Amino acid sequence: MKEFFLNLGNLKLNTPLMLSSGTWGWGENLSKFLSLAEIKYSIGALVTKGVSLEPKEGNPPPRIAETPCGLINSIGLENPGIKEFKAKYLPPIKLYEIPVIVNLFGEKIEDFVGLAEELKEEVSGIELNISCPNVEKGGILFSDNPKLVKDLVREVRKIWNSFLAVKLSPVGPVFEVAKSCERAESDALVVANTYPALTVLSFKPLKILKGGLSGPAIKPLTLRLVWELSQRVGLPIIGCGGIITGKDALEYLICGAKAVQIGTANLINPKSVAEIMEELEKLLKTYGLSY
Amino acid sequence: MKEFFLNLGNLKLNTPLMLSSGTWGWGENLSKFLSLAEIKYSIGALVTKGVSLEPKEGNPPPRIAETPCGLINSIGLENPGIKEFKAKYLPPIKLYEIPVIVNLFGEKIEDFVGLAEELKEEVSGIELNISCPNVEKGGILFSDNPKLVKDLVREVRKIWNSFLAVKLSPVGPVFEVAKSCERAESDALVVANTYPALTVLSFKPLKILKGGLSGPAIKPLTLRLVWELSQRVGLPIIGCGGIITGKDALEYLICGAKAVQIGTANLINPKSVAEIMEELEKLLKTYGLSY
Amino acid sequence: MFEAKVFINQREGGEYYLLGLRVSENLAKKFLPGQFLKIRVSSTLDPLFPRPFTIHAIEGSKLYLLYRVVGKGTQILSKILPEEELKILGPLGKPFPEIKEPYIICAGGAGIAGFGYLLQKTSHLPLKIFYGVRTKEELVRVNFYEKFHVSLTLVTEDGSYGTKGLVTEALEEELENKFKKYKPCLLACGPLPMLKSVLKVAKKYQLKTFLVLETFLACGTGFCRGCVIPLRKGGYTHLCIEGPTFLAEELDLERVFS
Amino acid sequence: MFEAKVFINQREGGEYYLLGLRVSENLAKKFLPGQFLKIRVSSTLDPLFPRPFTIHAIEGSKLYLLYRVVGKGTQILSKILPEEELKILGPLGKPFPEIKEPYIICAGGAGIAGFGYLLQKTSHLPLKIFYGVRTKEELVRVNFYEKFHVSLTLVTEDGSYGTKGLVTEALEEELENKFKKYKPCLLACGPLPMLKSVLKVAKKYQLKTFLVLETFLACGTGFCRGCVIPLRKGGYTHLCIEGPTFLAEELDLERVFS
Ligand SMILES: Cc1cc2nc3c(=O)[nH]c(=O)nc-3n(C[C@H](O)[C@H](O)[C@H](O)COP(=O)(O)OP(=O)(O)OC[C@H]3O[C@@H](n4cnc5c(N)ncnc54)[C@H](O)[C@@H]3O)c2cc1C
Ligand SMILES: Cc1cc2nc3c(=O)[nH]c(=O)nc-3n(C[C@H](O)[C@H](O)[C@H](O)COP(=O)(O)OP(=O)(O)OC[C@H]3O[C@@H](n4cnc5c(N)ncnc54)[C@H](O)[C@@H]3O)c2cc1C
Ligand SMILES: Cc1cc2nc3c(=O)[nH]c(=O)nc-3n(C[C@H](O)[C@H](O)[C@H](O)COP(=O)(O)O)c2cc1C
Ligand SMILES: Cc1cc2nc3c(=O)[nH]c(=O)nc-3n(C[C@H](O)[C@H](O)[C@H](O)COP(=O)(O)O)c2cc1C
Ligand code: FES
Ligand code: FES
Repeated sequence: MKEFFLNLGNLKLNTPLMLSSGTWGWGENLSKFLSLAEIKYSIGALVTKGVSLEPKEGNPPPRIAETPCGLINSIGLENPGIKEFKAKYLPPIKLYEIPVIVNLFGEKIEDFVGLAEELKEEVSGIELNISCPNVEKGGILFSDNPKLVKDLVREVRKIWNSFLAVKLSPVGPVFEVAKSCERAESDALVVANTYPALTVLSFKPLKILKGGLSGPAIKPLTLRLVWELSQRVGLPIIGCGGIITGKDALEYLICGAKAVQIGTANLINPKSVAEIMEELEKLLKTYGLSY
Repeated sequence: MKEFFLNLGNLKLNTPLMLSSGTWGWGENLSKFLSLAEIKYSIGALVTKGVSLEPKEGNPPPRIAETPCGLINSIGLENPGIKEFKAKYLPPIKLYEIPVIVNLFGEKIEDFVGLAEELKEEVSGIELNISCPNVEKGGILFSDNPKLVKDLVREVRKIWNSFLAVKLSPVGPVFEVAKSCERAESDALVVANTYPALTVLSFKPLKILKGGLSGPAIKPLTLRLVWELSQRVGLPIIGCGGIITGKDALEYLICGAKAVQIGTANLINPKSVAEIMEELEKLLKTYGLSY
Repeated sequence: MFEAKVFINQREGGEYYLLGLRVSENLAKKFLPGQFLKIRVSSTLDPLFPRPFTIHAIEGSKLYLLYRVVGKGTQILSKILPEEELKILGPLGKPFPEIKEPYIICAGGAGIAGFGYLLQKTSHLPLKIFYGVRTKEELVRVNFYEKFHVSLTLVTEDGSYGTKGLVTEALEEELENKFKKYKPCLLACGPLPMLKSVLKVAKKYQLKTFLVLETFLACGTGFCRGCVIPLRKGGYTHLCIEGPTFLAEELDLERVFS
Repeated sequence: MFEAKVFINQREGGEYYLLGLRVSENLAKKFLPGQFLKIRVSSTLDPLFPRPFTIHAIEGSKLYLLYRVVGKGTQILSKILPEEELKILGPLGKPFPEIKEPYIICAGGAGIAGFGYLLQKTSHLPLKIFYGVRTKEELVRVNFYEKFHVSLTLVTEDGSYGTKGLVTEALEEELENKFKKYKPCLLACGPLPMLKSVLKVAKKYQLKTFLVLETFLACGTGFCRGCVIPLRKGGYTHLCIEGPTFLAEELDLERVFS
């Protein structure tokens, strides 16, 4: 897709497809399943798994379960912490020569600012994961409080000049939060993260898994959000939810997204992004569409 | 399931299964697909399609579309209006000798009160559909405003002594709305209605369908809501979302629901409720469970 | 839903398949021409809804369906083998109306399916059948239709067999040449653009016309109210319980075809 | 993912099936004993995730899997016919560790699958294999295993064939009688309760033990971080990239079995 070229803030994308946070490990195995040519041809940007100031070992098992056309995950933001991330994980990811966006999460605003400080000059952009609890406000999710999100983005923006996206939670006061991001000069919105969900793993003894739902099941929900938000908010939207095929990606682009992220599809088939790109190009030709 | 006997307010159920609003037509064809014995054996209560003061012809086509493990509908609350409903549709439904709950919707609080007035002494209960816009408040959904819901339930409660349930929307300030219902002395919560969704029907020309998502895709989402609400709200919860099998029904009952409603399953197979009841009984036996 | 055992499921040509289901004789007897059944094509949750198909023919306790593979449901169906069991529900919908007048059938593609059973059952055969497809391979079950000794005009868009052109062009020519005075009724089933052309022809010659319509069905039983067809007098009718065959003049055709 | 053509998919006994897939010789050569592949069992979205299976045997370009039908994915798989194409991904995971010491294999049910390929490839055969199932019909591929001339003890819970009882009881008896001094290693694969018993036995005789574990996998490629196994030293390891075979003493066994 040689013609594609999108500016989002000062991020330049050569394809409209990104790999979403947490769905391609730490990149260690990416080139085991995709050739360098496939990576360059299909991936516009790589969004890393969520990184925090301190390392986190994540949740105990079980962490994942299949539901009808969906996946519930409760990984618990397992990550090596920003220091080790920069030293050990980031350098190989940068070797792909594709824009790298680091997904960040913290427990208070300063955490995010501290993380951004650490990444200055290092990467093409950051994506703020606001689906996490704020310990200073009694554990309320950032995403439940538009004011908190505005403060968060403002503070990070002060020290971060390159691409800054906020990854919205699909639940809570989504439209107000989106407006906050706009006012606080975020460059883009990622719509959206997973949906709070639960599945029963066993009846006796009762075992349940609470976590976030992703995959095809949520596509009609997130597509609706993208459609509504793109009509009410000035920021470019990056759609993310249940994209498995090129047709799914095109649906997002047609419903108002400027680019999309691929998540669960990478887990089903690590070559998904290359196949989606191929299908998308064919569809654009078939329908005589461009954007 | 002879032992089952549940009191919800002054509604008595002989089975924990209800047919949900809008998923069994107006009852005209029910006995074409289920024998009277099957109906009696499996259905605890019948919840009618939504009724308003005036007749509504509903939305133009297309009204429905399949999505991954789900259904989007935008029927537009097609109904004959309360007068004709009482005269023509209600009498045959009452012949099944099963509690009848009438699902009500209106554009302002008085509409609901008026509808309840019309049904006094006529039926076993009413279910208030609050996923509809309030014209007096500029079109905001009742379900987006906990105060409005409290006023609504209070006003209806004044003139309605028998079973009164509120059917929650799964989006918006769900917990606050649930609390409002509790304070205003609702007898139960139905958790929940469909999720706002969108699907692309054709790319060129662009045709989309906006509507409510139901079916297996939403089960993990509504199950989570039922779980959380049952721990925070004192009212009995009637679970509703994506129940296709007896196992699904049991999941809801185990996660805090006192009874459940079957919706989309009736559309897949009109005998679903009887099959679900059979499976549920078997599972209860297998696991040595009761409730 | 009932269990039915597949005894045949074979490709007839193009993307068209003939499916044979064995059911109880009692159930088979309940179906009238023009009615349909729905089939659960998979035991998993995707596709979620059973797919509707018109009865193509019945022999004793054997139901035949003729279907075209167009998407994932029909694709899965086409891979099912004899001896497998399928869940079906029917009869659903209203039979073809009783047409007292002489009438002509016009069918495009899979639209031909339901007329087989009509020919089997009716004592009032049509004057003629026009059956059009894109290309030769898609002309299926012709031997079966020929058995009824009704004049059958085969039309292919590419001229690879029979008359070249659109089935409605062949229909119009015939009407122009032979039926200007008789004014037969039309009974038409096929894709929307074809039905649109049928209506143009019908208007020109002022013919009473019945259309067999299709739309995505969720329930097929009247439960969901999803399958609405706009009426001329205002409001809607429901395809799955009042159709699929409608008298054209009762429909709000502009909205049906928009 | 790669396309692989099914050339055999037959029931071996009980709920056990043997699946044969033809792939390129190049691909076949990449697999080592103990590694697995994942198979997309359906082209639809339910089930959503490919299911993982250990390599049971390889002959040239032919891969063999031995699987038990336990849920919807394996049910669908069991209905696939020769000549159909399946999408597969592999090799995934780490091979069995190189065991230098004499060792005994203990397998329950489908846990036997992966040891076939081990026997085919290894130059260091196990001292013995204990293979247990519930009842006679579930003892599958015995002829195949017998070809390697390794002492094979067959155990059925109901005593319908071979030794009666649990496979770990047979193991313990053997150890008690013959291996008290030699202290062989154990390599065990089977359901959790069996592995638990294996560990009890291993503790009693102080044997170094390798466990082949299972858990639901979403990706199988290290992408999702879902398949964690608690470690004794704290933290987690990931079954799909660091396993499925682990040295028991490195695991936090209490949490693994909780
Ligand atoms: C009452 C009735 C009787 C029918 N009888 C027959 C029959 O005898 N033989 C036969 O071949 N088909 C018949 N059909 C059409 C058939 O039901 C559909 O082709 C089938 O449901 C498509 O399922 P799918 O999963 O393969 O396609 P999907 O994956 O659901 O859709 C694939 C493509 O086909 C289009 N499509 C889906 N359904 C329809 C439809 N009903 N009309 C037009 N386009 C559609 C979709 O928009 C999409 O582009 C009938 C339909 C109705 C309503
Ligand atoms: C690395 C690895 C290698 C494997 N190799 C083989 C093999 O060679 N042969 C073989 O028969 N099986 C093997 N399995 C197990 C096999 O993958 C599962 O049985 C299969 O995925 C179940 O899919 P399903 O859709 O049929 O069952 P589901 O419908 O997903 O589940 C049905 C039931 O089985 C249980 N279940 C599902 N997966 C597992 C699991 N992994 N362990 C225990 N219980 C489970 C579920 O909890 C549920 O109760 C392997 C698993 C792993 C992780
Ligand atoms: C296993 C897994 C791990 C994830 N980890 C993160 C994460 O660390 N940070 C984050 O913002 N989103 C995370 N997500 C959410 C995805 O990036 C994506 O937003 C979501 O899965 C919806 O897209 P999908 O339906 O294409 O998967 C994760 C999702 C999955 C399935
Ligand atoms: C076709 C259709 C029509 C519906 N009509 C109504 C309605 O009139 N009033 C209402 O409160 N809910 C209505 N619902 C919502 C259902 O009653 C139910 O809450 C929802 O579908 C979730 O349950 P399910 O997943 O089991 O279908 C309708 C749902 C469908 C699918
Ligand atoms: S398809 Fe549901 S009413 Fe016709
Ligand atoms: S299954 Fe995804 S990391 Fe192991």
